[in-house]
Amino acid sequence: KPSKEGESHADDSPIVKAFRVFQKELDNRNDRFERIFKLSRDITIESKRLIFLLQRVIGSDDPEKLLAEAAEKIHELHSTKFLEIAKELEGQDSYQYLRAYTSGLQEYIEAVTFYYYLSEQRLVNLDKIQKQLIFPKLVSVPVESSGTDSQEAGPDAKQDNSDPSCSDDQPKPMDHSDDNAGNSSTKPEPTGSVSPAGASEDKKTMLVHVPPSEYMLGVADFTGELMRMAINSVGAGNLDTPRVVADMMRVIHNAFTVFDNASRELRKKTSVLRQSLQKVETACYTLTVRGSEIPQHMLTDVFTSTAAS
Amino acid sequence: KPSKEGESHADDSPIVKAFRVFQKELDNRNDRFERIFKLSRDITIESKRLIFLLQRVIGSDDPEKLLAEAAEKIHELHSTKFLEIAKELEGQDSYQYLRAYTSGLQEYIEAVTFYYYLSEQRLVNLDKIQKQLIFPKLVSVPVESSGTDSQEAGPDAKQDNSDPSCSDDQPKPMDHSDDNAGNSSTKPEPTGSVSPAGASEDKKTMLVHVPPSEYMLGVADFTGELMRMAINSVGAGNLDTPRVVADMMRVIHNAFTVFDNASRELRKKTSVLRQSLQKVETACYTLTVRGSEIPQHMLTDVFTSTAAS
Amino acid sequence: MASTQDIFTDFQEYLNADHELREEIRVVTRDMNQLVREIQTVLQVIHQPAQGTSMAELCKTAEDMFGKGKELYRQLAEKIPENQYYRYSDMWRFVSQRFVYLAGLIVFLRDGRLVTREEVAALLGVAVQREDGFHIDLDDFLMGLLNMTNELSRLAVNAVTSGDYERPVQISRFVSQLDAGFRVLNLKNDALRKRFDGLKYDVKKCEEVVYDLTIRGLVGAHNKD
Amino acid sequence: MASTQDIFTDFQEYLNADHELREEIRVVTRDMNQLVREIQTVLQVIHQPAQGTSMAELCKTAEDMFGKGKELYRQLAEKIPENQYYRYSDMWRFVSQRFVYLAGLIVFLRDGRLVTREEVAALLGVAVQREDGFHIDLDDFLMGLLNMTNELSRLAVNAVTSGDYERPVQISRFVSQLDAGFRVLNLKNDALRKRFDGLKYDVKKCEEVVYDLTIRGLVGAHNKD
Amino acid sequence: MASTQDIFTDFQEYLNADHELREEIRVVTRDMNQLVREIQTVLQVIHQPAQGTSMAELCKTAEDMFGKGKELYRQLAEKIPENQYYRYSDMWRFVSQRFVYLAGLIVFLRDGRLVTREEVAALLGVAVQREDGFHIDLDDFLMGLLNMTNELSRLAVNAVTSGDYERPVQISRFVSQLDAGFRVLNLKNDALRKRFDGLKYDVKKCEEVVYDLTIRGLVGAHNKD
Amino acid sequence: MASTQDIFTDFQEYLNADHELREEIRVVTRDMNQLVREIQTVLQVIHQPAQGTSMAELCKTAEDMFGKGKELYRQLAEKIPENQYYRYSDMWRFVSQRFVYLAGLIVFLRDGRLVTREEVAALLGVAVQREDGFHIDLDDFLMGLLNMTNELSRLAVNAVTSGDYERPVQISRFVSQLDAGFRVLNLKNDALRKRFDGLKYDVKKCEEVVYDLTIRGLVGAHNKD
Amino acid sequence: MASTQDIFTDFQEYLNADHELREEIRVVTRDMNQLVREIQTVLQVIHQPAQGTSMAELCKTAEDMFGKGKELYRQLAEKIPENQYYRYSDMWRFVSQRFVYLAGLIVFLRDGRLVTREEVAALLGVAVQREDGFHIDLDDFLMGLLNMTNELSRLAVNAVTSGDYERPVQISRFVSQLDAGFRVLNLKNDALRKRFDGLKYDVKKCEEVVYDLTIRGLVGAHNKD
Amino acid sequence: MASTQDIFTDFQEYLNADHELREEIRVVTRDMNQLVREIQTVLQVIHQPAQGTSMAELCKTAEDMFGKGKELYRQLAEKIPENQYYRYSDMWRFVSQRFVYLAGLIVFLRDGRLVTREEVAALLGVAVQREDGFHIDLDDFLMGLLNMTNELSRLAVNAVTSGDYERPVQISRFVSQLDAGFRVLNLKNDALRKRFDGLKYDVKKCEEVVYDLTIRGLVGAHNKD
Ligand SMILES: [Mn+2]
Ligand SMILES: [Mn+2]
Repeated sequence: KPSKEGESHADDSPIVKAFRVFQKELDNRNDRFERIFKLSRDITIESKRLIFLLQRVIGSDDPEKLLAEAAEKIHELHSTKFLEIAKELEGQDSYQYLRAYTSGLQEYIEAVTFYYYLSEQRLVNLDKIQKQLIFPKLVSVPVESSGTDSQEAGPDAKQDNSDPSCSDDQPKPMDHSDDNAGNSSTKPEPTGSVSPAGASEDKKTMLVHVPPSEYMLGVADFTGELMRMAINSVGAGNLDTPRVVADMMRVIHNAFTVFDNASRELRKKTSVLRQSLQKVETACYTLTVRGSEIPQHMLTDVFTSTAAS
Repeated sequence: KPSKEGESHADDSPIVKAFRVFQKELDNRNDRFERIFKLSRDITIESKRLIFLLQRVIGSDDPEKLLAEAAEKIHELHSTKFLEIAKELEGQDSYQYLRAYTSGLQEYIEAVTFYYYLSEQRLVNLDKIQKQLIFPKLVSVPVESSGTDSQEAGPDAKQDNSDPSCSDDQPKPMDHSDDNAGNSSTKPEPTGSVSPAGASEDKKTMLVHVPPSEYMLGVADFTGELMRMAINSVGAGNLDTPRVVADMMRVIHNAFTVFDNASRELRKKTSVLRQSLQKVETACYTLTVRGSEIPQHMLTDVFTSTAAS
Repeated sequence: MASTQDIFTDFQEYLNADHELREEIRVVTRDMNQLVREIQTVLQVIHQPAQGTSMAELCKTAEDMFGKGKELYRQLAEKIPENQYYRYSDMWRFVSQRFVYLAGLIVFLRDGRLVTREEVAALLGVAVQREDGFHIDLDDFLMGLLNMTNELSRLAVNAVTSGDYERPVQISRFVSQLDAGFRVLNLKNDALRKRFDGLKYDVKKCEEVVYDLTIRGLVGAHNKD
Repeated sequence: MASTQDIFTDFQEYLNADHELREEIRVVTRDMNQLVREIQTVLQVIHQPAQGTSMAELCKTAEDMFGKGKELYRQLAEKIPENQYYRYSDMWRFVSQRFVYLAGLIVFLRDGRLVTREEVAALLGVAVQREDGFHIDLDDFLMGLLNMTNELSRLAVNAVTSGDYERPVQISRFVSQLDAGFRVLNLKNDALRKRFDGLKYDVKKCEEVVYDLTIRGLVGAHNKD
Repeated sequence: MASTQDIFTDFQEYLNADHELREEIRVVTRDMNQLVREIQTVLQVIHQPAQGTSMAELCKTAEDMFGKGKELYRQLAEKIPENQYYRYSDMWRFVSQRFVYLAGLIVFLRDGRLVTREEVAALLGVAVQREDGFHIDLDDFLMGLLNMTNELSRLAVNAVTSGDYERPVQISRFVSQLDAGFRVLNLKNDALRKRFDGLKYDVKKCEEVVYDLTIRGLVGAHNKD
Repeated sequence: MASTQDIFTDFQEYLNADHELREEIRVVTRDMNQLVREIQTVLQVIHQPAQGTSMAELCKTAEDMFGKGKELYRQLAEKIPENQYYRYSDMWRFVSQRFVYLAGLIVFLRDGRLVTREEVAALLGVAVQREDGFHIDLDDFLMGLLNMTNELSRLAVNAVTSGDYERPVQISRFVSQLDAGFRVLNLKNDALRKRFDGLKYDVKKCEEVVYDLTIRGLVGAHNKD
Repeated sequence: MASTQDIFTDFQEYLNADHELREEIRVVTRDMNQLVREIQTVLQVIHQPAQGTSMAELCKTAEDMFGKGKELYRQLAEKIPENQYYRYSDMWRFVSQRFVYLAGLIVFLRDGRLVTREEVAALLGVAVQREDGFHIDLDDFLMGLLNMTNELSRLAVNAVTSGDYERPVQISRFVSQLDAGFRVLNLKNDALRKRFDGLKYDVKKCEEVVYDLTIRGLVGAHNKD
Repeated sequence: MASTQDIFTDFQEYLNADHELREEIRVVTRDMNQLVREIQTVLQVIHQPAQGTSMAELCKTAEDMFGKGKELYRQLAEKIPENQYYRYSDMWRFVSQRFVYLAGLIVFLRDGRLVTREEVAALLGVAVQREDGFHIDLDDFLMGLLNMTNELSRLAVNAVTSGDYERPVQISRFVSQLDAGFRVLNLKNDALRKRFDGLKYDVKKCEEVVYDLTIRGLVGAHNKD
């Protein structure tokens, strides 16, 4: 084979020699960016499927089964695509590659936020999401805290090796659910003492960094799924869901209006959020107005029979 | 593991049963699209590198070595990424997936057209490009025409197994350089008797279909590289190249103005082509004007010494 | 340089042939659109049936008109070179969706069930699968069904106005099942997904009509399944 | 619902801190831009040297001004949290390119050779590699070099006007070598590639000046290498 | 070279004349827009009629105001050079559509039927056909009708609020007929087509109001024809 | 050459002064935006009143917060050189609109009527007319009113959910009157016009809510005036 | 009911006629575009004249091809209903501009002067003024001239390469006069204005070519008039 | 409801007044643009001077035409309510820039130096500073200077064609000094900055002309100061 371009030639001028070195650095970075970008695309696709799955929970005969299936999928995402990204980012400044994985990450946050809302009826915080994306390093020094806390019902708790895709050299995500780390990662980074971007807190781990702004954009998208669910639930005869969802969405909406000047992106999402909220409020209204025509107990009967279809 | 979504459940309604079948068809198609899209991205990157390599030919001490290196890379692209796409497209209507691979294909055509222009000083036709993207099927019935014609000096002729990446189960691209096929593939397909889209001409081969319009878009981009080369060659003391290139570009430009109404894409490319042509014409002009100040033989001397630096 | 010129001459011929074929396709699809409008006009009567309108007769009339559609699809299929379906399919995608919608409407009105891909293919004289020849793309079949549900939710409302209280119940059950079917699919973020997002409003509308009938005792609460 | 509220409060704090840091960076980079303009003004004199202007002195003056640049980079580096370089680097990217361009110009004028990354890093008191701390990104180093070639082709023209016929020959050879260097790189289709596309015009301009001198016997045809 | 100069002097005169004419047209269309707003204000009362408001009187008042419109159209027609209607028609297209909409509304409220082109032409003192002089273009007539249906669907809702249960039934029937009419047309993919796509929402809204009245027994079922 | 240099030095001083003033204004308007968001948060409660929430108390709380706004406007007015209001007004235009919107909302909730320009001016401690000093531009006052109607139509919906059937009737009447007022205006084709085009959706939404209540007998018909 | 339906049937006839006319126009303008491209191909040779190419013969060949253009304009004019020129003129506007550009180029190459509107009209067999029948609109005539200057500045460059040093001088003078002519016009802010803004680059390009020739003594200075 | 109506009536008056004033301003600025075009036409002659054209006379003619400009600025200033300059200044910004450009050109041609703000103000009869009345905004003054340099680089080229070899040397030195002046400014990232970025091309062009003259011995080297 002919000699590779990257190799040095005897007859190069000093300038050309220097540039051959530059080339390697450029190629390395571009290749890494490309690999992360492709992983992000996969994550986007999987997250969209996950959301579809979760939309079937309300009105399902066996919601627990669906949630378990979702947890399985989330776990699989951690142990494959996210782990691979974490490997790529090890020793790197993750902001350099943020553009490569932000879109997959946001879609993932939308999905996982939705999952936790369905499981725990609350908005999951960034800290929990971030922790699930911390992995032990491959050069395995025995890690003390690798024993899982079984109190956690999330997908991260599922650490048995029944998943065939989880072979020996693929580590499991770590779950530091002890509180000593606090919510440091939602704290302002620039002034924080730890540096979650790229270098993880101790030298035995690596991570996929989740910047708070990406988290919030994912949360905004999540409210769109809440709206879909609320509207669907009316058809399924579920009379309480719209009101519960509206309450949750109002809290988020009010919060967003407080910092909607932070970026054009957030402002755009806020306006979509407001539209979604109004759709849910209209659903609540419709239930009230229609419900006014018969006594409450009879209303419930009617909807229960309707839901049975 | 929980049962897959695709599986049928006993309690499904007939409609849901029908939709589970639909789902498989949709997923198959989307997954295939995604795989081809990623291969196309790789081809784009490799083609861009190839073009950079080829831009070094003019003014190089050893152009033959660079061209050989390029031929090697083209051959490698055939036997890896393009072969994989051909496998994906086997038995499919390639127009259904054209959007997935068109951008990589166009960049590849730009590169390979440039390669042939440098090797043979002419525009390579579609037929030759298409033939290099026909591969024998994996289910290997002995193929009679697999003996290569050594008359062809292109990258396709390089079929020794010195390339370690070319293992046994990776077939070599076939080269039907016998002329009985004519240039049938640049002939209007709708009226043609063969159907190059997806189903290859005989059942023993598979191919990556190159529609004439994609070929022509690649050719348009190639003229941009011609312009770059012409301007660079002036700096390298090469006085003839701009005129030769301008002639070639004028032929292409005039042809494009004839069919520039065919699509918005072609129209845009035509306008860029015109700008490139004017840059080369200006270079020719400058050489003429400046050359007017001394006798021609002296001019050549001057530039020869300049070029030696 | 002669050979370079040949390349461009060939390409010009290719473009001309492509252009002519598109013109021919346009002629056929225009007739198809015209036919679709005519069938639709026939079926619009269901929303405001005059005394004595027979649903069965309406459906028969509409179905018979598909005969001309068969002929048009035969002409169209003839024109499309093998394996170039997707090269031109944007030109008949929309009208095919409308044929599916009309076929689906007829079958539901007549038999109260979902039309199959096989039935649609038979009505239009085309293949079911791509491998077997000119076909209706699955995306277009599904889009046609979604257009149908919108028409059905409107029919649920108008049936009540016409004094028919059973139809809404039947429609509501059917649209709910279709909704369940669509939820099985992993849709990409495309036109189909967007249109499917609107299905929930049809479901809701139908449910509300049934609710209105139920609380007034116009239909029995338990005759729904 | 309290916990949800907390999340948003945290997020607000995050945004505020980010905003403040950006403000602080802006203050430093404004001073950097000011300094760059001042050094540039000193160096502009090369295009129209007064009688008795010493190139060596000019370079010395300009180089000394980098002392203040060092101090500014120290301040900047201090502010950037470890490993968040690329989060904010768009804010100093442009000014860093200009520092590289000026450093490259000084070194060429003085020593007739390409500045190294190490020299630039030393002049500005930053690290050479990302791993070792605050650094000048390779992209920005390269962009700075390309800006320099544009200035050099202008100098080749003006040197002739000032009666200096050796400088253009030196510049032409140097710019050609740089061009050869850049051709080795596989650039993506980004800003760097676009700027590199312009380099060929600088090369051409310099060659033309040398040509003009050569045909008039103002420099020997063979003293070029 | 005098001739080159002459050519441009001629051009300038041409351009000046065009500019002035456009200014004059603008003055008239401003008055037209003012008048349209005034008529609209009169007719807005139909949505919230005070005790004892007479629909007939309202219509009479509004119709009388068309007198001034006639005068304005006369002024406009006078200014337009014979047969340059389509050169400038974009300037009055929109206001003509609004006149049609108002005329259509008045005729429907008074007589319960569709306004004819002849009636609109008579109200505005213009020709019906292009051949006979200044006219309202057919596209604009149709667009005006589509704007009217939007107003009617709103009226169907408000009539119920005012306790008038017959009006919605009449509107629903009328809007359905208009819809059937438009469906016959083979519209191009232009503004008219886009606006027509919105008509189905008006039809649906009206049908739902009639449904609400029917299911509550406020109007009888089967009263469709 | 010295004089040229001097000229540019003067220019720089001028530019610096302008730049600094803009910075100071930005500081005040940032605080204003913060305050607006806080008041807005207080008033969001109207959409979801807890048991025992008093609308009067809410309004009182919100109104008291305008005290800080008064102070901020005082600071702002102080900074603006006499009669350069329009040179910088784009910087506070948007926040002033939001103050108007909030003031309008409070007055309507409390007294069921339109806020006056005088009231807004008094709440913010600014002049009513430009001649009398720092004022709220009329365009911004009107834009604020239009922003308010959107919030009111949302309130009409949510009030029903909370069991308050009188509020929607009051809102619908109020929004209709505002609409009639705006229709009288001859708006240019600007932001105000565009926003006004959106008002009709709010009017329609409110009318539909009243319709829903009326047809179910939850409020009486004919209660319009 | 019948009358509503009848009205729409009439409309359909009108729309169909319009639709068919547009199709017919499209067929003619397609041929026109084809012809324009062919003439253009003939004239492209000027940029790269082979030994012994006669400019006069080239112009003759190109001019003869206008014969077919005349026939096509005859067909087109025949189709356009009297005085509906501006209703459809967007369909041939662009191709007319290209005919003007080609005619202007031929006349300049042959006679070194500006083509007149009369000559263009004669070449295409159309009227000069709107009043006298089918014509080329003045805007399109001017746009055609502006397109010509771009081709001429390119020719100035290529003529030098072919060793013709007089052509650029002639072109530069001509383009300057055109520029002076256009500067007198008070153009609206439209496509024509935008294209005129580009003319200055053509003027400059031509002036630079003449400069290059002059400074090398290839043409004499002071040969301006 | 009377008070609501009053608000809208007041606003209408406000809008009308604003509209009328804008119309009046437009009239004056149209005349200004016309005048600018006329002066420009006079000055265009410098690029192709006929035998015996006197630069001094040309300048005199052009300067005299500023008399009419003075009158127009007086009319304009009169219309602008005290201290509402920036409310409307976008309407005359562009034309003022062109006046500055023309004044700058005249002064340079006559005296070989930069025009001062005072001179421009005097020529147009306006104040120098905002505080003293109607003035030319500094941004516009600077923009006008930048437009002038573009015209000067063109003049450098054309002067050579006319056999005038001293003018380019003078221009080159002048443009360089202007460039040095602008480099002192800390420009924001706005239109001015963008236009300033274009200045370097003018500088380069002029330097190349001087180079061409020097290398051919048409002017002596070292004649820089
Ligand atoms: Mn989503
Ligand atoms: Mn390229």
